[in-house]
Amino acid sequence: MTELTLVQAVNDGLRSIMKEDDSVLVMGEDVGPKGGVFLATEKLTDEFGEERCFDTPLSEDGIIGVGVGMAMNGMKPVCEIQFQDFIFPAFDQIVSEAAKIRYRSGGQYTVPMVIRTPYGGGIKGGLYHSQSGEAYFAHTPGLKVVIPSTPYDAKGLLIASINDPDPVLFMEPKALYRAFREDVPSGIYEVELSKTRNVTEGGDVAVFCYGAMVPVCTDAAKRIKDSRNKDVRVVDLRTLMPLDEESVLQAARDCGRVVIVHEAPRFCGYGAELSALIAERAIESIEAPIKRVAGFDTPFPNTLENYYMPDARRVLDAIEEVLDF
Amino acid sequence: MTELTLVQAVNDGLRSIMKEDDSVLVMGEDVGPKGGVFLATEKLTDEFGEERCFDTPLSEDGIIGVGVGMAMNGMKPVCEIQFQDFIFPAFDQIVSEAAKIRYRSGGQYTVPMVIRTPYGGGIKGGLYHSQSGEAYFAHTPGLKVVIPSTPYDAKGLLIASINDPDPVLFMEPKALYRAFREDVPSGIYEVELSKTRNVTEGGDVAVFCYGAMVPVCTDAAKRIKDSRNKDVRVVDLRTLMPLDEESVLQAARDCGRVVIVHEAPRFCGYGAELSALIAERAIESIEAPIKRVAGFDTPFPNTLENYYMPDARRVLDAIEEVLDF
Amino acid sequence: MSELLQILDETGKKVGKAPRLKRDVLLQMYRSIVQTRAFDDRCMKLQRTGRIGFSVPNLGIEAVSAGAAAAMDPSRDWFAPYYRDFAMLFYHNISPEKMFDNMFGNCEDNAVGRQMPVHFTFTEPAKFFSISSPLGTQIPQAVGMAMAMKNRGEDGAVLTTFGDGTTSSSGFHSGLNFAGVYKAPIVFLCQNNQFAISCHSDKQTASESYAIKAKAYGMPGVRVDGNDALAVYKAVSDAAKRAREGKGPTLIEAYTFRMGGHSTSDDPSRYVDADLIKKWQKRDPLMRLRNWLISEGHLTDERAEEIAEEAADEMKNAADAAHAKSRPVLGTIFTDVFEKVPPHLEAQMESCIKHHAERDEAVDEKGEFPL
Amino acid sequence: MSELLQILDETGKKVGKAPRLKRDVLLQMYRSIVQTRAFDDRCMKLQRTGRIGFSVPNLGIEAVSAGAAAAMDPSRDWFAPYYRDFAMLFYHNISPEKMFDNMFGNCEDNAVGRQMPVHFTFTEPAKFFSISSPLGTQIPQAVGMAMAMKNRGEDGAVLTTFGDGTTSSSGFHSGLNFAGVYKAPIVFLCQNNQFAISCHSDKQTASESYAIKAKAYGMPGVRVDGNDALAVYKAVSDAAKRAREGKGPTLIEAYTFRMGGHSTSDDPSRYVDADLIKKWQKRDPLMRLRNWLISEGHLTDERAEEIAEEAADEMKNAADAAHAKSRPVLGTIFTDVFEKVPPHLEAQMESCIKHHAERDEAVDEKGEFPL
Ligand SMILES: Cc1ncc(C[n+]2csc(CCOP(=O)(O)OP(=O)(O)O)c2C)c(N)n1
Ligand SMILES: Cc1ncc(C[n+]2csc(CCOP(=O)(O)OP(=O)(O)O)c2C)c(N)n1
Ligand SMILES: [Mg+2]
Ligand SMILES: [Mg+2]
Repeated sequence: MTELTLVQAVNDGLRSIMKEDDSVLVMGEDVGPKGGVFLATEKLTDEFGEERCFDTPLSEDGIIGVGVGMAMNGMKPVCEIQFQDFIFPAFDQIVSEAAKIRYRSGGQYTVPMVIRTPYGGGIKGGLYHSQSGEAYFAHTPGLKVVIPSTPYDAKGLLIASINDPDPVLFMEPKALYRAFREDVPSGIYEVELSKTRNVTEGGDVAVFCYGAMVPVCTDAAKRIKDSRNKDVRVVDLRTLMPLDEESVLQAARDCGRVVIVHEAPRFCGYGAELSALIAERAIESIEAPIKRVAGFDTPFPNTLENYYMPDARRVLDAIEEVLDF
Repeated sequence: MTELTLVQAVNDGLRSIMKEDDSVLVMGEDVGPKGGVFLATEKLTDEFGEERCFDTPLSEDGIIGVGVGMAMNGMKPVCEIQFQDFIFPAFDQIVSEAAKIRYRSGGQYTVPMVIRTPYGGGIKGGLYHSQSGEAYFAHTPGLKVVIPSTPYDAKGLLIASINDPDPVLFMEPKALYRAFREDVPSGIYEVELSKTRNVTEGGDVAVFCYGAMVPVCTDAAKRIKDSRNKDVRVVDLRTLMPLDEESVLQAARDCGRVVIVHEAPRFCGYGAELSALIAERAIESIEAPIKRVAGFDTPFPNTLENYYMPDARRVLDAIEEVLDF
Repeated sequence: MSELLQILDETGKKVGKAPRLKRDVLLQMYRSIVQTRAFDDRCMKLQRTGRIGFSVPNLGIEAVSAGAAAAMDPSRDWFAPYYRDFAMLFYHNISPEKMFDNMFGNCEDNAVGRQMPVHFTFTEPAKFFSISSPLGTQIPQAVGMAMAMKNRGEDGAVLTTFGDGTTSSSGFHSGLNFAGVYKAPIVFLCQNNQFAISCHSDKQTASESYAIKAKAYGMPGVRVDGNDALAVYKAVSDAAKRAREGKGPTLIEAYTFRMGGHSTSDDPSRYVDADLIKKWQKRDPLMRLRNWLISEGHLTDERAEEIAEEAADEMKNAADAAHAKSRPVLGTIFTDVFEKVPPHLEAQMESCIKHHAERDEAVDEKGEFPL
Repeated sequence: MSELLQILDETGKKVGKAPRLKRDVLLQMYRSIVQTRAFDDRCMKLQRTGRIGFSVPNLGIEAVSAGAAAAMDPSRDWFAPYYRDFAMLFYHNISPEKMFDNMFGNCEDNAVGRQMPVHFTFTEPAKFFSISSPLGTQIPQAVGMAMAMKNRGEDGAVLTTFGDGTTSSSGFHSGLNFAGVYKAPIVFLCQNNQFAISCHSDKQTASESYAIKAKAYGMPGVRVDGNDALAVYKAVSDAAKRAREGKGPTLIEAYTFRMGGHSTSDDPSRYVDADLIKKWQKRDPLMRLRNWLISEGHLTDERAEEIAEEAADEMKNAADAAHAKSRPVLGTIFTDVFEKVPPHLEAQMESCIKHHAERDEAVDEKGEFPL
């Protein structure tokens, strides 16, 4: 056990699995000697050599395309996209290829790869260093989407993702990279994919969230407990696709009141799916409008980012609204 | 007035606006002498010359990137992507660039361009000639998304899109290209963007749909009228972003029962947003689960495509379910 | 750079140094071209009678695929071909019936009826990676396959192919660039058949050739007569040797001409000059190889006729057998999305099967594929 | 191809044929380099004291931007630059205060505080197209701008710039390919500063130079000493002339070296050899131009000092003025998404403004940008 930040836990996860499994390798822009712009891959080249952790040309299309080919031929590549905002040149390789190769080849070829990428706001990065694109990917059959919110989960989910036989997009909330430390076991362990985690227990309001919104929601839950003695069940989704639908529905049914929180724009965001799922399968238990607290339907601004991103106060308002309905 | 099919109406719309406005030009793969693989651009090169309608290299990234540049410098390009499935290499140019240039330049540079592309199933095209990617784009602030379902609308919405000062993704339901004919006025006319159209009037169930699902839903509405004398309001959304939210909410409130239909996969599909919108702002009027009838959460199959795509029977079942709830 | 490697001239006369090849190999090359023609014929008939939706004529380009195939070794090499490469599969003894299973998308199709026709996928008897419709995507993937071989110290190489139009794609650029940097053991073979559907090469690029694009990636570029199977063989086998020796990738441009339409639904008379077709008819890759094989004593007219008849019968039988098979079962819509079917897909599968068991309304209509 | 166009040697001695340029132009070139250094200095101070989040040092590369700027004519030409091009803006009299408005993202920033620092956008006094973070996207866009000029029969040209790393992007490939096919009036200027953040050019491409990549697109490729403003001027002005004459595009590689970190947050000592820095210190583009200007009688040491002091004052004043301005108002989050604010954004704007009027909890924190 060591106390690690989330980004250190990612680094430790990579190191642990690379020690165990020769077929795991890391590639991307600046992941080599520099160790990545956030240091998620620090010292991996030193430790495992250039064959196992290497810098690539500046081409996301190439990083993913080459990664897909390696994965089909016995390797388990972990490809880094420096910022999620820069994943779009690789969109075709991800949604048309990685996600569909098992299907279109009847399982003859498969793509056990992981795409790691930091996402979300919190670093004054403006339009292009702040985005949260999870909905684009969760809408793509064949792709798994995983987002950790704690150091422990980051390492365990990452290892589970690398060991998974299908392509996984692993989105890391950069706002939490160094936000806090937590005890993280050394060596290999997995946190099972497609299982939500209840951050707080409660039966008055269900709050669904993931990534950097988890501490924001937990804060709001604490405040409503203090102010009105209401118990909020904060549910950290952890895996967005395939979603643990039963746990989501259960929480919605247990509480009857629902708030959904994410940084990405509201319109056609991931929250829409959660809401629709509940409106389709648990509406009889719902006692208030299903509220979404999300980024606005605009590009991500720079100077005003703290006014754009959902904060505890906005979440609190939504919780009060559904309580008072 | 002439009776035209939907694809002929597109062709006529392009011809009409090109005659009026020198700055409109058409570019894409095979749009020149061949007239496009669906003949949507037939004879435009003959009539307006190579400067106004021209073939491009096989690069969607280039087609859109170059189109964006032309649009910023006084032209109104209409770029064709041969199949919507092949738009993904241009995803970065669309979502990072076309959609965000007005915002990031404070309006100094703008992108009045249209991207035309056939989408959806119905031609036994398998995984890569059948997809419906509207949700990817509707989630992207700064981009408009328009889908016609009739020849009249196709021409009028296309001209409105070309005249619009912002980038518009104009998705054409290829299953309807030659499905029926309709009177289409000659010359220039516009169908206003962001206005839904009620295909049938009714107060028992609201069915929301667009593109090739409109005749499918209309058929289902007719059958339920015949079998149970229930009146379905089939709402053709026509513009998916910016959505005419008030009309959607009104229809949901008036009917109290809602079915949403699209070809794209259900999970995080466009229907999720409609459902979430209603669950957030009209839930007090809703008397049954909000049902979605959609493509399955798998890639698009070839041989079994008719089992994958929603048909009138599946829509009918959903209507009955919400009626009987 | 615009120099064109040729071994057999248009009449089949040797004008360059012929590679030393066993008779078996030469005849297999020849047979794979003949099989391709028979396959094409059969597909055209099936499409005209509405039994399949689509095929891509290979007429005129077969020597590219046949010559290249012969240069690779399926016991250690991988193939990442594109759709206009039938002879490559025949050369390596892919079963024609399995190919027709894909053309019909039936229950024995390796692609489980999920892909359009001509989107083959095989692992046996050779690794032919699943063909994708989005063009150029296989190029960086093939580089990844090759890098995996190199990473494990294997001596295999990868052959990937693509059309002239596809050199404009992002995959071409990223794939060749990565291959250059990492010296991946790979051969890039561009089938320059002068058209991308209706777009002539002039509209594709202003570069003086496709082979010269190799310069941008620090690898050798070779231009070869694509209607000359021996020349293609020679270029690909030299390149494969370089790859195996750790010297890195090669780009080969095989200059040829697509004699038919882009596909069975395309009418090339709208955009291809009739004179051009006439000119290229004289360069027929089949006759050229045949003449030379006969002149070398490897083949007789009689044996050639027999091979053609065998191929015609083989394709007819294979097509009939494939046609007789049923379509894939409904459940196959939901499998292979992930290794395990997750709960949400289980639920969708169940309701789909139930729905159609109750009332089979979905009709199988003929697919009229537009391009 | 690996030939390097040079006019001034490392000491500022003329070794090639100097272009005939007015004294004004030469001094403006010089001044823009000096201004860039002063701007860099100011930004470093502001970043170290937490007043701005980020900047990109231009030290060492300024002659590329200054020489190129002088070759273009803002009354008819457009610029689609990238972020490491400050001298280009100074040369064309972009207001330093407006540039600092962007560095602070304040209410007078042309980008309305929406972009990160160094993402400039201007239409006056010259068309400097809005810089984008996703690399290479401006390349095909610049081709489109140029094609629009050609379409209307104008005699303008476009200059677009990008780093060596960006030659690997999809935009480089599609942009140059389209420009070749349509003979677009454009100049592609690659600033080869040998690094893409920490990745050395060796890892970027195996091609023998960046200029040679022009061959892949049928256009001339020119390699020029990027620390020699006159040489860059010459290459760009020849290329612009070609473009205006309808002869099509040119790719220019300006070979230079990034003396500082990738950005104010980057520590290059992790990956750049100290000897390399020493070697390139001797090739300083500022001293080289200065020595020559003095030897030609265009400049004196005293005047040079004055220019440096003027620039330092100018940047301090501009930064102070920009720093004093308030941030953009809340409503600017919602404008410029579309020309008109649609109802759903009206509603979001209203609730956002109401929320924060009631309780301003969102705090402006310092941005610690990691790269
Ligand atoms: C990314 C992408 N864009 C467009 C298409 C549509 N399309 C199918 S084949 C083709 C032409 C390909 O030309 P080329 O690469 O020269 O191969 P050829 O068909 O001539 O053998 C096009 C444009 C596609 N499949 N993928
Ligand atoms: C598509 C994309 N991928 C990655 C990045 C992150 N990034 C920012 S600058 C940079 C290096 C650029 O190198 P180069 O083009 O040589 O320009 P230089 O910074 O050296 O001037 C990278 C990788 C980005 N901005 N866009
Ligand atoms: Mg071709
Ligand atoms: Mg660089």
